[in-house]
Amino acid sequence: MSKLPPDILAQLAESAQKFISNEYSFTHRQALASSTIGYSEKHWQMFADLAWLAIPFNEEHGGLGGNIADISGLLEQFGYGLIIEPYISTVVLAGHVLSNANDSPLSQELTAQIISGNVHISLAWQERQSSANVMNIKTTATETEDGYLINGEKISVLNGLNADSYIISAQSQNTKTPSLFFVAADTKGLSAQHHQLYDGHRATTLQLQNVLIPKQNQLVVNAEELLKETMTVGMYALCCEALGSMEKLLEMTIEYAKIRKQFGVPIASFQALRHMISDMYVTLKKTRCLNEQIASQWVHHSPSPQDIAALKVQTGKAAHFISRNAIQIHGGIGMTNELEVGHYVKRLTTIDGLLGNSQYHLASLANSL
Amino acid sequence: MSKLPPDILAQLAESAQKFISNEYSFTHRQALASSTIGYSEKHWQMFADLAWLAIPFNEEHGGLGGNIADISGLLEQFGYGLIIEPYISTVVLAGHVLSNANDSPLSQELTAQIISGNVHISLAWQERQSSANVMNIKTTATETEDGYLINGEKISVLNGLNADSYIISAQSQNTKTPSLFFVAADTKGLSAQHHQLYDGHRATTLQLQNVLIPKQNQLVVNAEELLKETMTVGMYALCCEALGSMEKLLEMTIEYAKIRKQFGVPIASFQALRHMISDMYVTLKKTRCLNEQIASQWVHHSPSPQDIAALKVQTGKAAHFISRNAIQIHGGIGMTNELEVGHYVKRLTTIDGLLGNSQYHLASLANSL
Amino acid sequence: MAPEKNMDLGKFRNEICDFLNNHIPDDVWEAVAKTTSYFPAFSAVMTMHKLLATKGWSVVNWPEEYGGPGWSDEQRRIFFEEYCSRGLPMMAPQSVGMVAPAIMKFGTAEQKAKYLPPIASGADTWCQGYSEPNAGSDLVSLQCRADSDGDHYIINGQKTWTTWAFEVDHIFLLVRTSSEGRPQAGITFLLIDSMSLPGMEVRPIIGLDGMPEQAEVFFDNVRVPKTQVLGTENQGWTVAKYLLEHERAAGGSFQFVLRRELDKLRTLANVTDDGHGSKISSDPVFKQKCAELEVDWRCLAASENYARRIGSNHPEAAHMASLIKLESMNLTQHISELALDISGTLALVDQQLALHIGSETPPIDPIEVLTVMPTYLNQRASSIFGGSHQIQRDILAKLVISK
Amino acid sequence: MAPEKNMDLGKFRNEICDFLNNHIPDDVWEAVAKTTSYFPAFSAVMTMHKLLATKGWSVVNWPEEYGGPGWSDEQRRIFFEEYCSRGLPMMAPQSVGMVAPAIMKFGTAEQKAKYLPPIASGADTWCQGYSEPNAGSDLVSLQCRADSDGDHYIINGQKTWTTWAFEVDHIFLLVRTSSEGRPQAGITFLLIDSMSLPGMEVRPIIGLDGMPEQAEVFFDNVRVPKTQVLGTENQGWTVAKYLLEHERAAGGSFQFVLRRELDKLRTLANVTDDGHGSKISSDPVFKQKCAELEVDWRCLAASENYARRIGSNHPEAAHMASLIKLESMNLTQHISELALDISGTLALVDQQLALHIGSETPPIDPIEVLTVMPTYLNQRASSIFGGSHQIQRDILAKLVISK
Repeated sequence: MSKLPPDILAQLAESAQKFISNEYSFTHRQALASSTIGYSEKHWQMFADLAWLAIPFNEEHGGLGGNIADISGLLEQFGYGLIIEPYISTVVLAGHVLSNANDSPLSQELTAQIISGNVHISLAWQERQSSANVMNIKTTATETEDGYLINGEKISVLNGLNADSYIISAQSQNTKTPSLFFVAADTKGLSAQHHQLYDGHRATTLQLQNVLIPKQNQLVVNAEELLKETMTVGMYALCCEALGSMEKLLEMTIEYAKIRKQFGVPIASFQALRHMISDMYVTLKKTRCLNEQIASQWVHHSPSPQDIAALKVQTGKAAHFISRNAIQIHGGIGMTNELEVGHYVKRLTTIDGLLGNSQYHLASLANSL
Repeated sequence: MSKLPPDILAQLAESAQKFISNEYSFTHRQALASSTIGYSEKHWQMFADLAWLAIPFNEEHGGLGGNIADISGLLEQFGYGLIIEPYISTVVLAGHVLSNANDSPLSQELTAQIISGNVHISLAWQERQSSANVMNIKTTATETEDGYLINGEKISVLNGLNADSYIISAQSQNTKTPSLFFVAADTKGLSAQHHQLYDGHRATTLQLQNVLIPKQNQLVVNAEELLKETMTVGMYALCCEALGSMEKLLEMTIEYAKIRKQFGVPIASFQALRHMISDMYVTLKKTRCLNEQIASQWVHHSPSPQDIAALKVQTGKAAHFISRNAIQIHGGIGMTNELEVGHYVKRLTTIDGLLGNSQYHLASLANSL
Repeated sequence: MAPEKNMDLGKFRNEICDFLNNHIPDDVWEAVAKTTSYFPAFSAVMTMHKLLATKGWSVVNWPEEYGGPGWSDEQRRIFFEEYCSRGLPMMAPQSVGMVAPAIMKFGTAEQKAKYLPPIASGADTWCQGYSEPNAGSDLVSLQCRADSDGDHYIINGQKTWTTWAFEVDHIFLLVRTSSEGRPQAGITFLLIDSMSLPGMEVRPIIGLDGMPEQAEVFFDNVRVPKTQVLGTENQGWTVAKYLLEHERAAGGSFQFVLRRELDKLRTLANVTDDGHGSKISSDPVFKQKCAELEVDWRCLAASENYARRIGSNHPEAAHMASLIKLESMNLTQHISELALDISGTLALVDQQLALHIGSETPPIDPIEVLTVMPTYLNQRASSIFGGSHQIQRDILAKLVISK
Repeated sequence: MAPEKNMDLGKFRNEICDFLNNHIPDDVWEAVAKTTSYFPAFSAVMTMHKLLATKGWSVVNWPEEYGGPGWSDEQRRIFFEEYCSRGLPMMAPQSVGMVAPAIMKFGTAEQKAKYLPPIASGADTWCQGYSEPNAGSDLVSLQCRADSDGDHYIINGQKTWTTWAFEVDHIFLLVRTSSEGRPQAGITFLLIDSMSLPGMEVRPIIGLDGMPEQAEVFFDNVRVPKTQVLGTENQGWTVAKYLLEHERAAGGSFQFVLRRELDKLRTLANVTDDGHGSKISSDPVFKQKCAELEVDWRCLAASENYARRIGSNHPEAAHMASLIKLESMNLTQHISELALDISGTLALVDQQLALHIGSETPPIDPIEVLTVMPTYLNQRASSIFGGSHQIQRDILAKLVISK
């Protein structure tokens, strides 16, 4: 359940809606996606000014003191508007780690920088062999006299292109448990290969070869709990964004079916398509109900691993189902890169793929029953 | 591929069609199903007179010298007409064992008796723990001076009610491999509990407590190959019968959809139902193509375990799909015991369940890939 | 479960549990174990109805003035959760959830006084005479006629799919009293006090599982006083529509029933062999399918909770009613399909005798298999009755596309 | 595989294999590895066309009089099996399988002499101008007009979904030459010798995977001599219908293409981690899904074999054409979906540069992931083009219900 008062939440929702309808035409979004940095710094500063970047941080650190449920509305709007700014990467994932790291000057400083919109930080947790298992870490951190020496590879680091620094998970050679380390992007031994994803977002492969960092850059020791919790928060954020994208996709599909004619009548009059639309609606609505139920219980207790796995499974299944049917009903035109439809589909397909897809979490759910 | 000449096959098919249209009204079938013995002895004698019982046996033993592909047309007619006589049990399963048993006076005598329609023999292979794994046998056969002493339990013995004798699989305590034994129904120590299945057919649970049989009653030693081949032949026979039942179910459904009106028009005019019917047709047709392809290759080589598993999987899936849609399109009336529809559904549901259902064989296929 | 919001609710739950754990007769538990249908054994339903009536719990959704217990939403939720998750038989919906609310809304003072108390106590039982052989999902084309004859109607025609018609003692009926105007304009809602008036005949319909549950009811010049109209002559469609909406809003407990079905599925898997030395419950493919059903169940539960929260006057109430019908019935069917898939050949045996309450025929071992096939067969109706899946999709499409 | 019926077929197969194993240029094999669509890279298609033409194998379905190799059915089956199972690019269907058979059937002697030899050699390439923005699956409502002007037509209008229009040098076109009578009565079939006549414009359409494959073709007062009509003016629908039927009968090799896709799926699973120390290929759930696809594949192969056996004049030929379209495209899509499901996040990376033939950008390791997402995206069209799944079901329902 939300921690913020209703009037603040209403204000946030209103500002998000306004931003999307005033500042975020599809053409503009596409231009941003293919720009060098892949998003708009102006927008990001606006996010800071509107306090969107401050929502989930503690008030004592300059945040609004909200929780994850307080950003669900914003993220749903982001999904609806196909926003490309790297909010989940910097604010949700890195932000959640910093909020729960040791209360050092470093983490306080980084939190303040995020809230002000001055930095991007990316969490680098995934590895080639790890699939979505956040505890499957081969990257090592060895304590030396000068600090920690980190070696390994990280893949699919979201917004790595723009990250001023990374938070990197590594097996501490002392404790034999994972720790989290702060590594500035320009640290020696760190090399990055940046990619664009099919949905326009950016992701990076990082190589760490004898990367030496000072001891105070160890943000969290025994990070298992926090890493898992951060995955939970990130998965929930993705699921909220997906809700908005699915809503928009359904709306566009219904509108198109009412306008497009075949055999002299609108295709919305064909029972087969009507039933497809009805199934899309049912799929979206039940996914939304599940999402809201989990959010409403959050104040009492974080979602259990089963709860969040079930939500990610359902959201991924729904994303594919609604995407595929949206294209089918649009016909050929839905297959073109020119129309919005396909880009919503690509974002939803990516959302399923991030932080463990339906199949991955269904398997973990199956093993937990 | 068939071994019998085309004119004989045509004659068999014609006689089967004639039998079904002249002798096998649904009402009559239902009366037989609920009669004491569950089939018609008169029909069975007719089967003998028409040489149906002789098809798959060698000419030297009084058979027609056909193979399994030669009974496929007959079995499809049996499925179409919802024939309840225990052909698969006596002729296909027990018959196949006898055709391949050691060439003793006993097995020759039994073959002659089957062909003449004088006896029913049931193959008792399945056990409580075995699912459809024909090699999972706990029943034991211990050699003594007087013969073999058999102990164990057999379940789901088809037509056990009418069986004059059983062919029982048991682990030979000498060879540690399964053997097959002939046990007359009135042998001491053998007790039977007879059941009716939901489709009207009969099946029996057998208890064998120190059942002593003479040594010449051992029909097959090292029966692994033969048991598996018998399963293959039995599965194929069930799949052929299912084709006929699905064909009839589709026909009845189309007829009903053309006659039944809702909202003032035949329900066959609703696109949603038209598409369901189209999907039913596709499902049946591709199942038939798969069936025929396997049959056409049989002359070169028996179907591989993968071939026959794939056919049983597809047939079972198709049987459920067509059954469920047939009921859905019939609506409430399809749920009543009065109409034929439900009885075809029950037979098809049973066919999936016998000799390993879709799920069982899909798992074995998955493990063999 | 979340901890109860306050101590009173915790106490309330304890009181319910204590009663349900300790005061239910054995034959009801036997009926629970042998239930293979949406409708459990009628005898067990009425045993429970009368038992709950002694506690004032038989009509928990009713307003207090008519005998309801005056519970809060939360109390009702707790009651249904505890009641349904034990598989106990729900009160007959035709009596408690259908005809009664219609009488509360449209009945005269006399009708209310005459009919409501015996429904609450379980003395009177009702069935619903809506469907006809040629009017299933399109009720407005119904043809059963009630012709005026002084202060009586003379009824001629046939009703079908009348659940429990051979068990109950009352029937409520939609009949055609006029053929003028739009088809729904000439329909009248009648209350009939007996199932054996001269000219009435009830013929049970045997289902695929071999059991009677539905019936046909025939009317051959059956005379009924005009005072038996509920509401106004020719305005029966208004009553029927109200009732349909009320029925929808009264839902919301499939989640508890289906939770139990999912758990039963796993119990079944624990006793079922895979043929290679293990139980099906350890098969990864089975576990994956269970996980899929588990996700579906969570969606259904969340959808029901949402529908209850928004109530029946919300613009989305009709959407949610169709959604819940589709999803709950899909899940019901899928559970029954998976149960059949994992059961061995012993599930093919027709054990009707063993299924009767109080039967002396013991079920075949393992007992978990007893209900698998009849449940599977019976559940084929779940996508047909109460508006088929096709009808529900038509309704939703209309709501969603033209909004 | 069954042993060849006689030695000659065995020899024939050896000859085919020898050529395909040893004489295909590297850039074609690169194109094979990078194929993400039903349509492989055009350059590779034409390289293979010209190469096969040197052996006389480019138009194996053609009659000998027009340059076909005179093979038996069995030889053709062997050729396609060996060719398709290696993933080699099929000849452009628009040229070899569509316009050519239409010219053989309806063309004048001059048209045959002018057009068929360069199609066989690979010198001429064609695209198909059928669909329009408002005439997709219902071609009869097309609006692109050809107005008479002496011995010329003047064409105005637009075609869309014209595969490879920006690669080829000829287009065949359905145009409206009359608006009288039934809509299909006024359609004419035109052959156009260039893609750059004055007034013609071709605009590639970029697909979801970022690649151009289809195009829009615009006609603004484009003049074409009336001698370019194939068949008779206003009788274009007859040509189109013949062509559609011929196209259907020419099918029958999805099984080999999809066999390869299934095998690739398992190779992908061998290099994909499950996150818990094993490869996906050992996951029982994945194996079960593969087994399901395997069963579907066997059904498709058997269906194709049956359709080939009965030929195009059999009463079931039309049924089989729709069935094979539905089933092959379903299987194609399902394979691409499962591939995406088992791929990790590296499949999300847009590797368009690496996908170009001759590209110097190396694919991300593991290379098996390179084609997963673009294939998945591209395959969304499989249930749309060539008559959508809904259209195929409509066709089948008509055939099956009214028989």
